Order: sequence, then C-alpha cells, then structure tokens
Amino acid sequence: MKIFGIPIFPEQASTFAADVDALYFFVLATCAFFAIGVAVAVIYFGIRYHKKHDGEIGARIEGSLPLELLWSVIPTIIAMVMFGWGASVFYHLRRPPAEAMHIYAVGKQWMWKFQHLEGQREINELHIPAGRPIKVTISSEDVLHSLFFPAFRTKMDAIPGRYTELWFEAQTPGEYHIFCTEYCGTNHSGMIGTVKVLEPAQYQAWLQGGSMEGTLAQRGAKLFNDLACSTCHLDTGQGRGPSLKDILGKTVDLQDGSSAIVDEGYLRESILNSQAKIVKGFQPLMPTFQGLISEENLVALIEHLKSLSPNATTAAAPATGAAAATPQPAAAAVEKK
Amino acid sequence: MSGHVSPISLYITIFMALMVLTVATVGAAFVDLGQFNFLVAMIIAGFKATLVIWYFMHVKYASKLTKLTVATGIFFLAILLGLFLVDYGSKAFTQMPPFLS
Amino acid sequence: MLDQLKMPARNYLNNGHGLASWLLTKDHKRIAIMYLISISVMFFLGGLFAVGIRLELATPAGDFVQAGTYNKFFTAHGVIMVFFFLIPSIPAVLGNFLIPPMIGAKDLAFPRINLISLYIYWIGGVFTLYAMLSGGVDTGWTFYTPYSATGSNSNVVPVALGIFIAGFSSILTGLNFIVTIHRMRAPGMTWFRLPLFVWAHYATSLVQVLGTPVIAITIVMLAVERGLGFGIFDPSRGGDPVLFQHLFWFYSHPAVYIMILPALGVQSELISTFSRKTIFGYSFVAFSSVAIAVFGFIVWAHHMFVSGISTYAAMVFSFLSFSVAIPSALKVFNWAATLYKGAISFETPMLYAYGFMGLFTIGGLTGLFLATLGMDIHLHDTYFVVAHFHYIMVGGAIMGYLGGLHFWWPKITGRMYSEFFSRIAAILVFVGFNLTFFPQFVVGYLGMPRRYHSYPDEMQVLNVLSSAGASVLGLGYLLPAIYLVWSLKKGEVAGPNPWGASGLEWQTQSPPLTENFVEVPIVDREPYEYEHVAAKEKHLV
Amino acid sequence: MSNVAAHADDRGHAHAHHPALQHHFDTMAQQKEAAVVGMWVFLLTEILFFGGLFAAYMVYRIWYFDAFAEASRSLSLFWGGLNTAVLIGSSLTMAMAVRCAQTNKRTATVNWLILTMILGAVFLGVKVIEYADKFEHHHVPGYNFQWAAAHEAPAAGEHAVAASEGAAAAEGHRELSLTPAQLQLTTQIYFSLYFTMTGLHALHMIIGIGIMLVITRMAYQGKFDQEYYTPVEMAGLYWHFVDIVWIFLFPLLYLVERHV
Ligand code: HEA
Ligand code: HEA
Ligand code: HEC
Ligand code: CUA
Ligand SMILES: [Cu+2]
Repeated sequence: MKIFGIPIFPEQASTFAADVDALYFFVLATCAFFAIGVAVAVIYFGIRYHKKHDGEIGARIEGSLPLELLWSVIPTIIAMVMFGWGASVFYHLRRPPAEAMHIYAVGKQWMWKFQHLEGQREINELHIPAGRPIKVTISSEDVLHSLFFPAFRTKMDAIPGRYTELWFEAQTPGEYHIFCTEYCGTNHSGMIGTVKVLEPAQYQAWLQGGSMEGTLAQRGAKLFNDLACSTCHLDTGQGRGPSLKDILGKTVDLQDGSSAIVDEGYLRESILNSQAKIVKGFQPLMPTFQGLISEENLVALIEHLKSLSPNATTAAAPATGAAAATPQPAAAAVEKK
Repeated sequence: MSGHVSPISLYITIFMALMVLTVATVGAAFVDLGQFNFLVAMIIAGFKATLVIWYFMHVKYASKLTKLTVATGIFFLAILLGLFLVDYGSKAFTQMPPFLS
Repeated sequence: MLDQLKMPARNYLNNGHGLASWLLTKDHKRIAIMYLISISVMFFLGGLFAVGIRLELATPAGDFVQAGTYNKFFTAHGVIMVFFFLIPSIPAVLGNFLIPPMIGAKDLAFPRINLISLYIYWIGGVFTLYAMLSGGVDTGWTFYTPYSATGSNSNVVPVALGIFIAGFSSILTGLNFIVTIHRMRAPGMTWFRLPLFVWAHYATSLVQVLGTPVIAITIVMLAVERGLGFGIFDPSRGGDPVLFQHLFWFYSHPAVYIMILPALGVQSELISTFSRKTIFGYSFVAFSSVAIAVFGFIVWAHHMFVSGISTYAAMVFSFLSFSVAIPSALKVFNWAATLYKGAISFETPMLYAYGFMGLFTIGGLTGLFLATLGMDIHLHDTYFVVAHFHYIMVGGAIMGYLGGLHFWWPKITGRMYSEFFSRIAAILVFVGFNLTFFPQFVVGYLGMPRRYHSYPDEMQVLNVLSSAGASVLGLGYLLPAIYLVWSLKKGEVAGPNPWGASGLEWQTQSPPLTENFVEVPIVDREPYEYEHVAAKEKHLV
Repeated sequence: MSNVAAHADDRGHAHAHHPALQHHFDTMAQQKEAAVVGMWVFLLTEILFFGGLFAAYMVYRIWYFDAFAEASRSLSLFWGGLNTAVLIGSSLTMAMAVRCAQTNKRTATVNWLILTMILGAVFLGVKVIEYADKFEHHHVPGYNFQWAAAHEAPAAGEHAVAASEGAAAAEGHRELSLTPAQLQLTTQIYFSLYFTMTGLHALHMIIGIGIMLVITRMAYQGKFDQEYYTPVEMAGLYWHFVDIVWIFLFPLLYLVERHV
C-alpha cells in the first residue's frame, strides 16, 4: 500500500500475510480504541475541570472498587483474546505441512546461501515457485543471523550448531526483500537479498538451468554467484570489494594515487590479476582468477558486469581478447587528483 | 536489647547434624536410585541449608521482614530455574544440538 | 508576596563549601546532585550518538559513516542510555533526593553506601567510556553470543565489566531504598500514607536487587569465555548461545521496569498535585507497582520468540507477557479518573504528565503487539520494536524524569525556572518525539530491520521524517539544560511549596536543611489531602 | 514504627547515646534492624548471582548428563568431602564467635574469629591442591583442555595407579552415548562451570576472610559490646551464606553419578 508513492504497508505475498495482517488490524483497532479513549478522557477533563481560582481543590473521590474491577477484567479478557489469536497464527507459522518443498539456507557473515534439493545454489537470491508450501531449514556457519521475508511475514534465527526452520507459501509472483534481522557484525545491513517468486512453469524452467537459454549476461550473472564474486562485491558497496554497479565508464581512484577509467580491459584485468591495480580504500584481498576462469566464462562475466551499468554502454571500449589482459596504463589511466 | 543468644549445645547439635547429612549425601550418591539420586541429593542439601539459615543465621529469631526477605530470595530463584525449564525442558525432547545426535 | 520569599539562610547547599565537602558528603541530597550532573553528561553523550545514527539514516546508502562505525554508534548509544542514563536517572537523582524527606527521615539508612554507589557508578562509567572511545564495541547493547564471545573485538570485556561495575551501584541504591522505606519512616507514616512515588521506588528497588545480580553473573560468564577460553555459550565448544539470551533477558526485561516504574511514580505525584485531588484508587496504584515488578520477572523470553526457544515455551511466555499489561492498565485508568472533578492547571510539570499519559500508553500498547506471538514473528528486530521502546523509554521514562525534575526543581534548588521557556521545551519535546518515532512504527511494519546501516530506497521518506524529528527533539532537550542552569542564579525564589503540593517534602524549606527537617515530623494525615495546603496557600496570598 | 520518637525519649533518659549510634537513626535497635535487613537484602542478590550459574549448570547437566557424570567422577571425593567438613566446621566457629560477641566475651570472640579464618584458609588450601591437579591433567578449559589424556594415556608411572582405577571404573560404566570427540567437547563445559562456580565461591571466601581480618581487629580493640556487635553478626551472615553455597556445590559438582 502506498501513499504519494511512498510504501507504508508491506506487500502481501504469502498465505500468512493476510493472517498476520488481520491480527495486526485487530490489535491495532483495540489499542487505538484504548489510546484514543484515554486521550479523549484526559483532554476533556483537562478542559472541563480546569482550575478556576487560586486555592480551588478537587473533589475528594477516593476510588471505586467496581470501576477497578471493570477496568482490570476487561483488559484481561481482551489480552487473552490477543494471546489466543496470536498463538493460533504462531502455531500455524511453526508447523510446516508434510508435503512442503524443502530448501536449505545457510547464514554466513555476510551472505545468505541457499541450496535447492535439485542442486541449484544461490547466494543472496532465492527462486521459488508460487502456490507451493516451502520449508526452509536454516543454519549458520558463524554467528547468529535471522532470515526475514517481510512480504511473507515470517522470520527465524539462524543458530550455529543447530538447525531451525520456517515455512511459507508464496502466492504472488514478484521480487521481494530478504533481510538478515539478527545483528551479526559489521555488514549486517549488507546481508540482504531478493526472493524471486516465479510461476510454477517459470520455476521449472529456471530449475532446468536458466543459463541454457539465458543470455550471456545471465550466464555471467550465474557465474558471478558461483565463483563467489558476489560474496565480496555487494551492490550496496559494503562488501569487502567495491560495488560493481554502474561502474563502467567511471574513473576509479587507485591505491597508488593514480586513477583509471573502467572499460572492458580494466574489468578483465581486475578479474584475472586483481593485484595489479588496487582500488583506493580497499585491501588487496581479491584472489587472482588467472587460470581458473575459462575464456567463455570470462566473457560472460564481463558481459554481466556491463549489464550492471545500463547507462554507460557507449563509454566502453570493445573487448580486445587476450591483449586486454595486459595492463594499458598509458591508454586508460588519466592522471587526476 | 541484644539478639537472641542460642545455647552452645544447640550449635553443637546443628553441627553434628550437618556432618551426618554430609555423610548421608555421599552415601546416597553411591546407591543407584535412577532418576532420584539427584532429587535426594538436593533434598539433603536443602535441608542442610535450612538448618544453617534457621539456627546459625538466627532467622528463627529474626523479624518477619527478615523471614520474608529469605523467602523472596528462594521464590525468585525458583522462578529463574523453573522458567528456564519451561524452555529447556520442552526443548530437550525435540531438539538436541545436531553434533550430539 | 514575592518579596517576602527569601532563600533560607541555612540549607544543604551552603552547609560546607569546596570540592571535598561534596565528594566526601554523606548527605543524600548532595549525592543526588552529583548523580544529576553525571547522568546529564551521559544523556547528552548518548544523544550525540543518536544524532550520528539519525544522520546516517537520513539517506538509504551507507554514506555518512562506515558500517563498522555505525554499529559502534548504536551500541554506544544503547549502552550509555540504558545503563548509565536511564537506569540511574530517576532513582538515583529524584529518588535519592526525595525519599528521605517524603517519609520524614533524616537520610537514607546507609549514607556511606549511598556515596560508595556513586563512586562505583563513576568507576563503571569511566571504564566503559574509556573502552568505548578507545576502539569501541559493535555488539549492540544486547551483547548476544557467539558474536560477543568470539567475534567483534576485545573491547567487549572491558565494556561489559563497566556495566558489571555500574550494576553494583544500582544494586546498592536499591538495597538502600528498601531498608530506608522499611525502617526509617517517621512516626505515623504508615505504608498506606506513603506517597506513590515511594511505592514505585520500593518496587523498582526490588527489581534492582533481584535482577541485577543475574546480569552480573552473565557478564562474568561472558568474560571467562572471551578472556580465558572457557566454553559456556560458544556453540563450537558445545555451548548454547540461546542460554546467554535467557540469562541476559532475565535481567534486561525486568530492567525495563527499573526504567519505567519510577516514572510511573512521578506521574502519580504530578497528576495528583496539578489536579489538587487525591489519587483515584490509591491502593490499586500502589500495589500495581509491586505487581509490575514481580510479573516483570516471568515474561523475559518474549524477546526470544524467534531465537529458537521451543514452541511451547513461546506460548507460555507470550501468555505471561500480558500479565504486566493489567497492572499498567490499572495505573493509566486511575490517573485518568483522578482528573475527573479535579482543579486542573497546566504548569510545565503537568504538560509533561499529559505527554507521558499519551506516549506511555502508546508505548505500552505497542508492547502488546510484540507480545502477541504471530505478530512478533514479523515485527521482531524491526524498527517497530525500536519505536516501541523509544515510546516507552523516551516518551515515557524521560518525560516522567523531566516532569519530575521540573516539579521538584524548586525544592532542589530553591528557585523557579522560566515558565515560558519550559513550556516551549515541553511542547518541542512532545512534537519532536512523535515526529521521530511515529514513522518508525510504519517503517517497522514495512519490514525495515534494526541495526541497519543502510536500507532500501523506498523507505527513505519515513526515515527522513524521523531524522528531522530527532533534530526538533534534540533542541527540546537542549533548552532545559540552558534555562535550568540559568535559574540557579537568576530564578525567582520559590518558597517551600510553590505548587501547593501535599507531600511531606513540601513542608520543609527549599532547599532543605541537611537534616531535611528541623524536628522529626509526625504524620497524622492521609496522603494527597489538599484541604490543608489550600488553606495555607490562601493565607499566603 | 509509629512510636519511634517515644523510643528515642526512653533511651535518652536511660543512658547516654551509644557511641556507635549514627545521627540519622533514633535508636540502636533501629540501627541494628536496618543493618540486618540490609545484609539480608544483600544476600538476596547473592542468591540470584549464584542462581544464574545454577541455571546454566542445570541446562548443561540436562543436555550433557553423561559427560557431567564422567567429568565429575574425575574429581576427588576425599578433598571435596574434607572441604565440606572444614567449611561446616568454620560455620560452627563463626556462630560461636557471634555468640561470644553477643555475650560480651572479647577474647573468645577474637579467638573464634581467628579459628574461622584458619578453617577458611584450609579450605582454600585444599582448593589450590585440587586446582593444581586439574592443571596437571589438562582439565582446565581453554586451548590446552584434554579430556582423554587423563584416562587413557597416563604420562608417567605415578599415574599408573590412577589409570588402572580409571579403567576399572570404566568397566563398570553403563554404556556412554558419547564418542571421545564429543566427550572432549562437553566435559569442557563441565569444567568451565566447575571453575567458574568454585572460583567465584573461593573469591567470596577470600573476601570473607578479608572482612573477618578487619572485624577481628575491631573486636580486639574492644569496639563491640552486647549493645553493639552488628559487624560481627553481619560477617557471620555472610560467612554462613558462603557455606550454604558450598553445601549445594558439593553434590552438584562432586556427586553427579557416583554409583557405577
Ligand atoms: C521502559 C522500558 C520498557 C517498558 C516499560 C516495556 C513494556 C513492555 N514491553 Fe517492551 N521493550 C523495551 C522496553 C520496554 N518495554 C525494549 C528496550 C525492548 C527492545 C530490547 C532490544 O531488543 O533491544 C522491548 C522489546 C519488547 C518486546 C520484544 C520485541 C522483539 O524484539 O521482538 C516485547 C514482546 O513482547 C515487548 C513487550 C512489552 C510489553 C507487553 C510491555 C508492557 O509492560 C506494557 C504495559 C502497558 C500497557 C499495556 C499500556 C497501558 C494499558 C492500557 C492503556 C489499557 C489497555 C490494555 C489492554 C487492552 C491489555 N517489549
Ligand atoms: C534511554 C534510552 C534511550 C534514549 C533516551 C534514546 C534516545 C534516542 N534514540 Fe535510541 N536506542 C536505545 C535507547 C535510547 N534511545 C536503545 C537501547 C537502542 C538499541 C541499541 C541497540 O540496538 O543495541 C536504541 C537505538 C536507536 C535507534 C536504532 C538504531 C538501529 O537499530 O540501527 C535509533 C534510530 O533512530 C535511535 C534514535 C534515538 C533518538 C533520535 C533519540 C533521541 O531521543 C535523542 C535525543 C537527544 C539528543 C539529540 C541529544 C541532546 C541534544 C543536543 C546535544 C542538542 C544538539 C542536537 C541537535 C539539535 C540535533 N535509537
Ligand atoms: C575475496 C574477495 C573478492 C572476491 C571473491 C572477488 N573480488 Fe573482485 N575485488 C575485491 C577487492 C577487495 C577489490 C578492490 C581491490 C582491487 O582492486 O584488487 C576488487 C576489485 C574488483 C574489480 C575492480 C573494481 C573497481 O571498482 O575498479 C572487479 C571488476 C572485480 N573485483 C571483479 C570480480 C569478479 C568478476 C570476481 C569473481 C570472479 C571477483 N571480483 C571476486 C575482492 C574480491
Ligand atoms: Cu546476518 Cu545480520
Ligand atoms: Cu521485555
């Protein structure tokens, strides 16, 4: 729900969403009733019984047992209704149906790794079919995390040394947030992702390896995940490596004070021999992928990186194959600073 | 105005009782009572503690307020341990750490 | 009439001069003043970190400070505000100052322990601040394991030990109050003649005495794990990280009642005084404080609904959580009823009392959302929780504290502050507060997680509102710091009872004598009787 | 409470203010009651302080019962039993010290206090012996922790006896559900708790002995009489409390499962 284009209510994308929201509106209405009731009473008394002259004192009313009973019994009853309703929703949330499809999630500082039974692995991205109950078994490799799908109204902590689980049934295809909601260290806020709810048919296609019919850039995107590039290069810029979004055509400042314009050659060099040019403000952490990535894959990767910069295609020089692997400082680097 | 002075013989008796109970705990530990070993040990320890509190610490002769304070301590300790058990007692059957199962 | 009022020649402020007469004093009133100064410093320090947080969150990208720095900000903010500001605030300042005169005693039962607890507080504060400034910690104020036991940095232990030390200050204050209230009441001051402020402090002290040792032992366990390599909470050594959460919340949930109960006590005094009417249902309000304190100990795991506790335990604790709502409801309704047929006036303290009424109610009621199981799954660790607790702690406890401070300021210093500026400040605080934290309910339900250094773009507008509100709020807090200090020299002389209040503390001079009273008063009246006061007031005018 | 003022008058007539009466109290009785209640409230916090540890102990004992049983058998019943007796004895001597203070026997008070401190020191001495033994067997949690070493691979001849005893005991064991690797992990939890609990208990005893040193000096100087002996009584309460903690620690740590 949006007001003036600002979302003020989360999307309802799972079967729980309606349940939880109904509960929410019930509690909201009850609480609003009490809050507004108290406010109105207090303001009314404030005006009606405003002190009129010095030395005036209030009437001596010590209290009233019936009233006390009334306003402790009524809230008690209401509270029990809230508890009962909340508990029943909760019970439902905690009992995955037996036929649920099974997915594993592993939390790790600072990424979510998902694994489908069919073998697909994803990082910070999860593809699921709509209209099927899905059970996610959660564990952690290091500290506490918490897997949160706001659009599905469910979350569960990831606890090292133990398995926990949650389940949901997504209904509306679309893309929704995944958040980590248990504080887990520096990049806690970078531990986010997207859950992609697909139509069942689309999901089957995706399972069959979307890369087959997928474009090069899509294959590159997959590689970007499979080679774990995405573990360091987060779009938010908070990974261990710089964000690669909209990077093409930009001028980057390097550690040694010089700078370079990003083109395909620079990208390639950065991948194959990352130590050659260290981006300012980062550690030389990135492994060299020389010999680890086949040419095809390299191309796909670069294609993917380019696709991350939709507005900058014209600025990039054409890929020059192997030649580009050698540094081109004179051509590309423009002294600045 | 000074507090109640207990006879020395009482102190000696309590001391002897405590020693006997200590021997009893150790003895009980060597008898296989299954689940009840722990219970017996705790009951004996609780009894010993009561003797110390009641006679050595003069709670028997102390004001109601002091007695209430002691009771409060035990009550909240019971809340602490009891409600821990609400979670761990119900979890133990369902979820052991995986590296143990 | 104003000319007749003079500052009393002899009072606790001029009974001894020089630093030593303060640092070595055993007078509960001077100790309270030193606490006042210390916690004010801590409040502004904690507020500064809040400014950092809100600046960062003004834009979705993490651009103002780095993620690690941001995490240290909210940790410092939480730790300072909770352990070094709010927990000592009302008890150590107003409680310390007022409990003895309210019950007709010359001092607390253990004046030396009172002074020691101030020093302990200072040591703990210096310890924590030093560790925080020399590198900081980024665990959040909750110190969850295993991150705090194995991750983060080695400042965890010194900061936690600082909290451990400060905890003993809190314990000793509570111990002192309990014994004082039991054993030092003036003749005729029966339990049911005690001001509700004293009842509230009695309940608070119970929590301090019973809860704080558990956080102390938890910190010891954390320290031996981190420092000596013991295995207690670390799962890689067979430990259970959730155990830490149980132990932590066994203290920290009751601790929220250490923060709010004294404010509830202040509220009762304000509502009664400014409607010149006895409290409606005195004994219910009095016992509800104790009930909140006791029930507060059986609900802690409502912070852990998604942390892997058993489904059964979650149900039990959710059920129990609603038990605290009933005594709280009693209080709210009784205050409202007190206003009925009162003689109400709106001096600054009453403005705060009105603000408190609304904000505490909203804060408490949103606590019910969180206690409701199905919903907490969605709301846990989102900004909804942040909004909930700021509504109670800032909107409730700080409003209560400021209301109390304005109410008793003439008693403490003997002088009045500017009524004009203080009303402006009260309104600024109310408006700024709502602007800051109301949007957080919305953004919380939308799903924005807490402790996030950056967030999705679509949530920016609500966050900008919040940041804007925080600046108004900051201004609202800055004002009192100025006009209250100003009043010390230039304020009008207040006289013993400027508000026409009924408590025993108003029957002695302001500022009081070191012994509080010229002779031990003998109480022969019920609490909150305004007939006598009004008669006197007329006489004066 | 209502006739406090009257009390003050009574006393004023009877004899002059006792030198130990502080200005904000009306009577010695009020002052003493305040101290006793204050001390008990303090002990209340101590109960909850150890309570947190007991809670942790309880949880792991449920989870890792076999490891706890196994590890607890490695403690020496002799030393543990001896210490229990010593501590109970010291409670008796402490009670006697208070009694002598009550009845205004100065030298006897001092002597009983000294005896109590000696017994406390004996207890701590035994603890040192036990701790040293743990160090030797790598039973101190941390990076050098080794569970198996103590039982399976005795380093030298002197351990042979212990080892054969261990083996004999092992035969009688009901079957353990834990592998050596799991034992290594979970016995460490036991020892972590063992050291934290006994360490904090020992720390309390050291503090107690410190307090008693001061009080013994005061008693020696004749600061107490049957009107005013509150410090002795307070020290006594504290010491008895420490004794009670041990009364629970002993079965919890030494007697988890001895019958096999
Ligand atoms: C002063 C502080 C304070 C106070 C008083 C409270 C009071 C309450 N709190 Fe709050 N709370 C916090 C401070 C406080 N809280 C903090 C700091 C956190 C977060 C900690 C962290 O994770 O960092 C938190 C988190 C928190 C959670 C965990 C959320 C989560 O992390 O998922 C829950 C869940 O149940 C909760 C519930 C409650 C309840 C039921 C009350 C009740 O006591 C409220 C009672 C009051 C009322 C109900 C209002 C008055 C009543 C009426 C007007 C009548 C109508 C009543 C009925 C119809 C029943 N709180
Ligand atoms: C008593 C407790 C207390 C108080 C008073 C406050 C006061 C404030 N808090 Fe808080 N807060 C907590 C306790 C408290 N907080 C806790 C426990 C947490 C959780 C920490 C954790 O997750 O570990 C938290 C977390 C927290 C967050 C969430 C951070 C996150 O999860 O990422 C935010 C975000 O907006 C926030 C904001 C504020 C603001 C704007 C104020 C304002 O009320 C502050 C107003 C004060 C000032 C502004 C300073 C004084 C004024 C000046 C110096 C004048 C000059 C300034 C200006 C004009 C701007 N706080
Ligand atoms: C261990 C972390 C890590 C991994 C894995 C990693 N990188 Fe990097 N990457 C970095 C860091 C750190 C930098 C910045 C320092 C530098 O230039 O070497 C960087 C820089 C880059 C740059 C230059 C960016 C700029 O702004 O100029 C590109 C392009 C790049 N990486 C692509 C990749 C690709 C493609 C992969 C996967 C095949 C990958 N990285 C895997 C850490 C990593
Ligand atoms: Cu992972 Cu937060
Ligand atoms: Cu709580």
